[in-house]
Amino acid sequence: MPITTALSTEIKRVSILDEHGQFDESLGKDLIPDADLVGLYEDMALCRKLDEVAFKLQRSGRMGTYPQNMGQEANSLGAAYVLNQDDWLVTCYRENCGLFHRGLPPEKILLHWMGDERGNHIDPNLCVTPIAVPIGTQMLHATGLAWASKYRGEKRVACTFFGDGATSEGDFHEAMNFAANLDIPVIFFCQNNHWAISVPGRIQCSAPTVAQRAIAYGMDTVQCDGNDIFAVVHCMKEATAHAREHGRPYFIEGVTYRLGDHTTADDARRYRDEEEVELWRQRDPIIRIREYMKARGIWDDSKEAALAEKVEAETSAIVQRAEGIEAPDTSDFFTSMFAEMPADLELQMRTRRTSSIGENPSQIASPETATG
Amino acid sequence: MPITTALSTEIKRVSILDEHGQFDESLGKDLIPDADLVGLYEDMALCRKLDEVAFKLQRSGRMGTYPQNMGQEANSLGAAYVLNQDDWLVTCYRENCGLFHRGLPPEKILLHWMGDERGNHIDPNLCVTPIAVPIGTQMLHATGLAWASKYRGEKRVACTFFGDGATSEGDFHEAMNFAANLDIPVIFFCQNNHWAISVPGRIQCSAPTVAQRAIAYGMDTVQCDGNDIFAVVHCMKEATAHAREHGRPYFIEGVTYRLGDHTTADDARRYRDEEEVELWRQRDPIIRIREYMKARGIWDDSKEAALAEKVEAETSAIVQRAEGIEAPDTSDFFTSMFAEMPADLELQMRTRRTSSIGENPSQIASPETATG
Amino acid sequence: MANLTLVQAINLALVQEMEKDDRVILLGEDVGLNGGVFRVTEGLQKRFGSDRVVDTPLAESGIIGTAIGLAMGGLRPVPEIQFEGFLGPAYDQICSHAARMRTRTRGGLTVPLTIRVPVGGGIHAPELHSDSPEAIYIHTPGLKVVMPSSPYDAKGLLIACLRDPDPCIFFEPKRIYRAFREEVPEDEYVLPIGKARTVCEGEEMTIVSWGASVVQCMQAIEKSGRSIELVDLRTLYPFDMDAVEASVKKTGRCVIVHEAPKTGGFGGEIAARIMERCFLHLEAPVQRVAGFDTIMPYYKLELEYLPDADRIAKAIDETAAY
Amino acid sequence: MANLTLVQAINLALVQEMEKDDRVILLGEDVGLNGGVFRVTEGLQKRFGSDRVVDTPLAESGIIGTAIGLAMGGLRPVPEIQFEGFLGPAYDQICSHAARMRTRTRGGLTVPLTIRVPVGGGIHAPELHSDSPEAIYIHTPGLKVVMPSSPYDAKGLLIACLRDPDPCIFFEPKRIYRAFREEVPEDEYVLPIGKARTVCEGEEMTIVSWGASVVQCMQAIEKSGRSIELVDLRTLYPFDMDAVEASVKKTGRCVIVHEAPKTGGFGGEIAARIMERCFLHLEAPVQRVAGFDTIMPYYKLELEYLPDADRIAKAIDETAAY
Ligand SMILES: Cc1ncc(C[n+]2csc(CCOP(=O)(O)OP(=O)(O)O)c2C)c(N)n1
Ligand SMILES: Cc1ncc(C[n+]2csc(CCOP(=O)(O)OP(=O)(O)O)c2C)c(N)n1
Ligand SMILES: [Mg+2]
Ligand SMILES: [Mg+2]
Repeated sequence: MPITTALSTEIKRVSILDEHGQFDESLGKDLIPDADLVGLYEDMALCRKLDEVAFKLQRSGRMGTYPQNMGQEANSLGAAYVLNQDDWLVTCYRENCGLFHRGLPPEKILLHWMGDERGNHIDPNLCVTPIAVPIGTQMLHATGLAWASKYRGEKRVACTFFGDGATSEGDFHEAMNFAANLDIPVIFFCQNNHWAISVPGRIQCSAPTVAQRAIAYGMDTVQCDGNDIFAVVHCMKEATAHAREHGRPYFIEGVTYRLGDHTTADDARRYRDEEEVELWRQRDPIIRIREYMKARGIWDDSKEAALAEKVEAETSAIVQRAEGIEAPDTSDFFTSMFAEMPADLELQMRTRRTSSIGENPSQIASPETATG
Repeated sequence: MPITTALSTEIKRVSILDEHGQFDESLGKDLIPDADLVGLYEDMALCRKLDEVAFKLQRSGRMGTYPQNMGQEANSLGAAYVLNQDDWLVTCYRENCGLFHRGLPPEKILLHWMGDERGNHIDPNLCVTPIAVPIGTQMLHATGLAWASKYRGEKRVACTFFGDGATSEGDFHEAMNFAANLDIPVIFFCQNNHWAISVPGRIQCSAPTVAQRAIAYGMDTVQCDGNDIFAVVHCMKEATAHAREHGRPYFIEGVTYRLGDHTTADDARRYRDEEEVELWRQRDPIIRIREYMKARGIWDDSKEAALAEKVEAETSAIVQRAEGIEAPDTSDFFTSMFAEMPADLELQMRTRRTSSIGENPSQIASPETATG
Repeated sequence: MANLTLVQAINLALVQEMEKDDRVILLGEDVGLNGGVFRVTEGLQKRFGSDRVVDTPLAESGIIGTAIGLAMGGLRPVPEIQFEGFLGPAYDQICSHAARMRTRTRGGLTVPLTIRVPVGGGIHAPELHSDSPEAIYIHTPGLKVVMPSSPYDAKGLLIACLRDPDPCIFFEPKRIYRAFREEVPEDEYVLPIGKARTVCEGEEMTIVSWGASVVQCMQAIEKSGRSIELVDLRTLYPFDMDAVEASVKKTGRCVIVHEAPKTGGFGGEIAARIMERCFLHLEAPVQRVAGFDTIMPYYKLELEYLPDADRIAKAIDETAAY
Repeated sequence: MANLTLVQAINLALVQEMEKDDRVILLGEDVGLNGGVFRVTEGLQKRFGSDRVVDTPLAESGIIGTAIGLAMGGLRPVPEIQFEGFLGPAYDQICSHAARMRTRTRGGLTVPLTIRVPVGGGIHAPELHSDSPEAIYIHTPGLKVVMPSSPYDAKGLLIACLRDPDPCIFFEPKRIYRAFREEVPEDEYVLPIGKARTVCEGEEMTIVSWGASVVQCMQAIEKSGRSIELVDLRTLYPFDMDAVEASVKKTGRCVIVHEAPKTGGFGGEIAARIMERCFLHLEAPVQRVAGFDTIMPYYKLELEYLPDADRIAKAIDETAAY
């Protein structure tokens, strides 16, 4: 038999509540209790509102560059909903919704984008890493974090988020490969939002799915409608069960779309068609869940109005907390370089505006000791 | 339909002349004319002999670390046999056999391992890059080289070789991904020899095949018995035709085995079983082709004896050429840093053993001009 | 002559070289339709086609590694790395291959490429968008390292890099991308790699600097009211020690200014060289005003980190008083 | 006390810390059954199990990136990079993350890891197996950089790194891995990071060096017959300028010796600091004997590149005669 089959494999796609409001009872029933569903909806609404507020803050010069999460909320939210509180959540920068659900004070995110490292100082009990600016690098940390838990015999997993663009980086490959070959329970969650700034998805991955990247490692993988919170929750449940039970990694491609610009520094009209955006506006995860709840009779316009008010109040409180923080000490950036500050650094800090030669004042003080 | 199939795929394995001497006529007939087959066998014999000689040179202190190619000859040889003379051959360090077939003077390889850069100065008409020491890095160069040809509208392809270990590096991923998404005609040839120094293949890739790494990119891929020159030639023909015609990349996993130590600095008995090695000795590509030729009546013991003599003579001539080269000038390493040597570097070169302060002799000459 | 920003001057240089030489191709993240995140390559894809201005996957090692292959294959690739903080993933391809290929092959294979990289702080950008890693590449033999401080210099130096037979890193100080305009000749011209520019002459002291800091130095000099000579290195490897030596031998005093952390920064090398060459002429130790040995802070504090006219003026005064 | 090579001293330090602290785990290429290509981790997998001594995939960024995660997760990982030439692919994880995590999170997350890396030339190895990139990491704020020059120092310094709450790069000069033996106490001991060692005292001149070059310096001193003080920095960040200053103020002259290329090497920083601190005491410019600004040649010529006793002696004589 000169030609045999060395491997045969396939990838599933999961969708439960589709863009037309079709709901699959077989998978969706009892997946998310009504009370939880309302809570998740409220989470999304807050996150969406904060995006809006942040955009305005940037435009009015009160904040630096900010990446909106708009349209992608269901992915990180569904994940955070399924994960345990002590599972690591290792995100990029479009996972605000999941982070807030986990308990991260939203002003932390604003502070980060306001150019303040204190936005990254996070309560360790939240098991959350800070926003990752260098694309594709954080998945290795997730792998190491999950490995540390495994080493201690704990049953914690790590879930890491990244974009379609990030899957082009070498570090993505190395993280997947380490996890697969060393049996580390990491869930790799790719938010395929079809764009990496102005570069379309096919330049990052011309294969029919991003999910198939996992086949390279023999890793379990699924493609999921990332604008469908039910599908995300379903896939995350499979993934966490698998990871926790077998100590093995899992890959989820959440198919979604970046409804806003890449960041406030970007203007997406330069490179993408309004029609495409319009198409995806119809698939907005928030609209989808709201219509579903209305159809089920657990949501109505008066609840919506009340929520809008609540969210309005909450976001302004968040902004107040972010803007109300005292200015950082001007030597703040020296103090956390090391557990113990080296003497030379301490001298730099102390003399930073008062002296240059002065770094060795004795030298100036006593020119009479000259021998040279 | 909540769960659908997003992708379904499979990978073929090709074997034509198997380890038991079974030959598949349907694929193998007319694949390699007899005269060519004899030539290929002679190429392998020379390469194997040179391995032996190099080992002794190292042991007797006449050469530095050397990586034997023993057992893997069929892969690069089959590739070089199929490629055109102006297709780029971008290898690692276990592709001597293919390089010699291409026309690289074998003493170049010895010179490299004798610590002499002149071993890397290669006639540009050979379309060969030098031995790549940093693992996994050269596949990107192959991609760039093929891209340059594509840019100029030529029909050249590049074929790059690397080990199973190399597929763990991020650069491997990036090279595959660039080639797949930018449509660049590169043939990625992985010599899966089951070991990366002491680390077994499953640590690099626990998936059932290395070939499936290509599925991540939607790239055509095949697993091939790398100790079967017929299978290699068959797969290379498919790959080159595909690459040349469609301008698309192709992946080949050549399943083979490193019969020797990793290099002369290694002792494989520390970490692998003699039984495993013995098993693979039976699958030696040289033995396989010799037995086949004998069975076909195109080879016999007297030809073998004549070849042994010829190869003996050739290898000693090669060693003589490598050892006979004049010693490099002691400033050799300065002269090729840039097309034009910067003045400061020229000064370093000129004064390198005669002066330290002297780099600015005027300063010493005239202390009387002191003002400080 | 046109009155151009630094961004426009670079764009013009690229246009002119691409028109002259079809071996010149651009590649990188968002360099195509979007014209780069700083709009440096604006309009080029439209003008030269998507074969010559190529959006790549998001992978810096891939960008440089394939560019090395393109260069070995006879082209003149101009990869862009989006911010200096993302040179990291490309470090290995730059240092292990681009810088080594010519000498590794004793001239057999060469890598004529120009890596364009926005560099430095002062624009309120996020983390890893404000660093100054030039010393890393200066310490890597086999590379040429260039950093202009004005539109005029940018055009002439970039054209020099694009025509250079060896790998160049062309650092573009983003703080002055659009900070001011300057008359830039329409015609092509080349500024030689390895030659400094004396920005202003003076007798009392020499200041050596490069990139965006040159602007801060000019402010400090004005503030100080002293007669100070400002030497803009323009190219950091090879660097013009002769110009520095001549100036310091004349003035006897020197301050070096750069944004990168002080320890291991290129200022140390210049200071050591000045000592080697001008020892008997020095009337005060060479001082450095630099970034501190900390991570560049997020933007709320970035101006506390970056050398500014005040800090430079302080060093001038101290050095003068020594 | 036992008479140990540097390899054995490191192995002993690892054994003792692993016995005391089960957060210490080793990972890297071939560190397991094979005991590392230099046999530094020989016997450790057998002793501590394959959970604690882990052969990883061949991917340096992966090794460091996962080690960062392990460290943030509460362990004390000790990744090995097989040769300094392969730090390149890990550069980004080291510099963008390991060095930054503590200050990025203002102390919230820390990365206590020790990267072990064989370094330097002189062993007839292939390309990229003989380099000296320490200056790169010294210029990266947030890292501690250590390079012992003897078995005794190696043990004490490695234990200091393993217990340090911040990321350390521990460079192991491979040229002296087995070049000589030294009495090394059985008991654990810690040598403080940031303190130099005065190898021998002298009046006429100071030599500052580190790593394998210290041995060449001792030969040169012997050869010269002069009274020379040799300061071995031991740790390169933070570095002991007080010790250097004290010595140079005493002797008035200084030569710095290192294997890395001269331009941008750490010698420049030391020389600049000496000028800053000892200007009025200097009787001659500080000289540097270093690698040249070329790629480290393949081994036929490596001894032409590496500073040797002759070149150092020459610099001593010239500096003395100045
Ligand atoms: C290593 C690195 N390279 C480049 C950048 C600049 N950059 C920031 S976001 C981005 C696109 C990311 O795309 P993707 O991963 O798909 O995430 P998305 O923004 O779509 O959520 C780029 C190129 C970066 N931050 N890090
Ligand atoms: C980037 C890099 N890391 C580590 C090494 C050291 N090293 C040399 S060969 C080798 C194993 C390579 O294994 P593989 O790719 O399977 O090739 P093989 O030797 O089996 O042919 C290693 C780890 C290297 N040369 N380059
Ligand atoms: Mg995206
Ligand atoms: Mg192998």
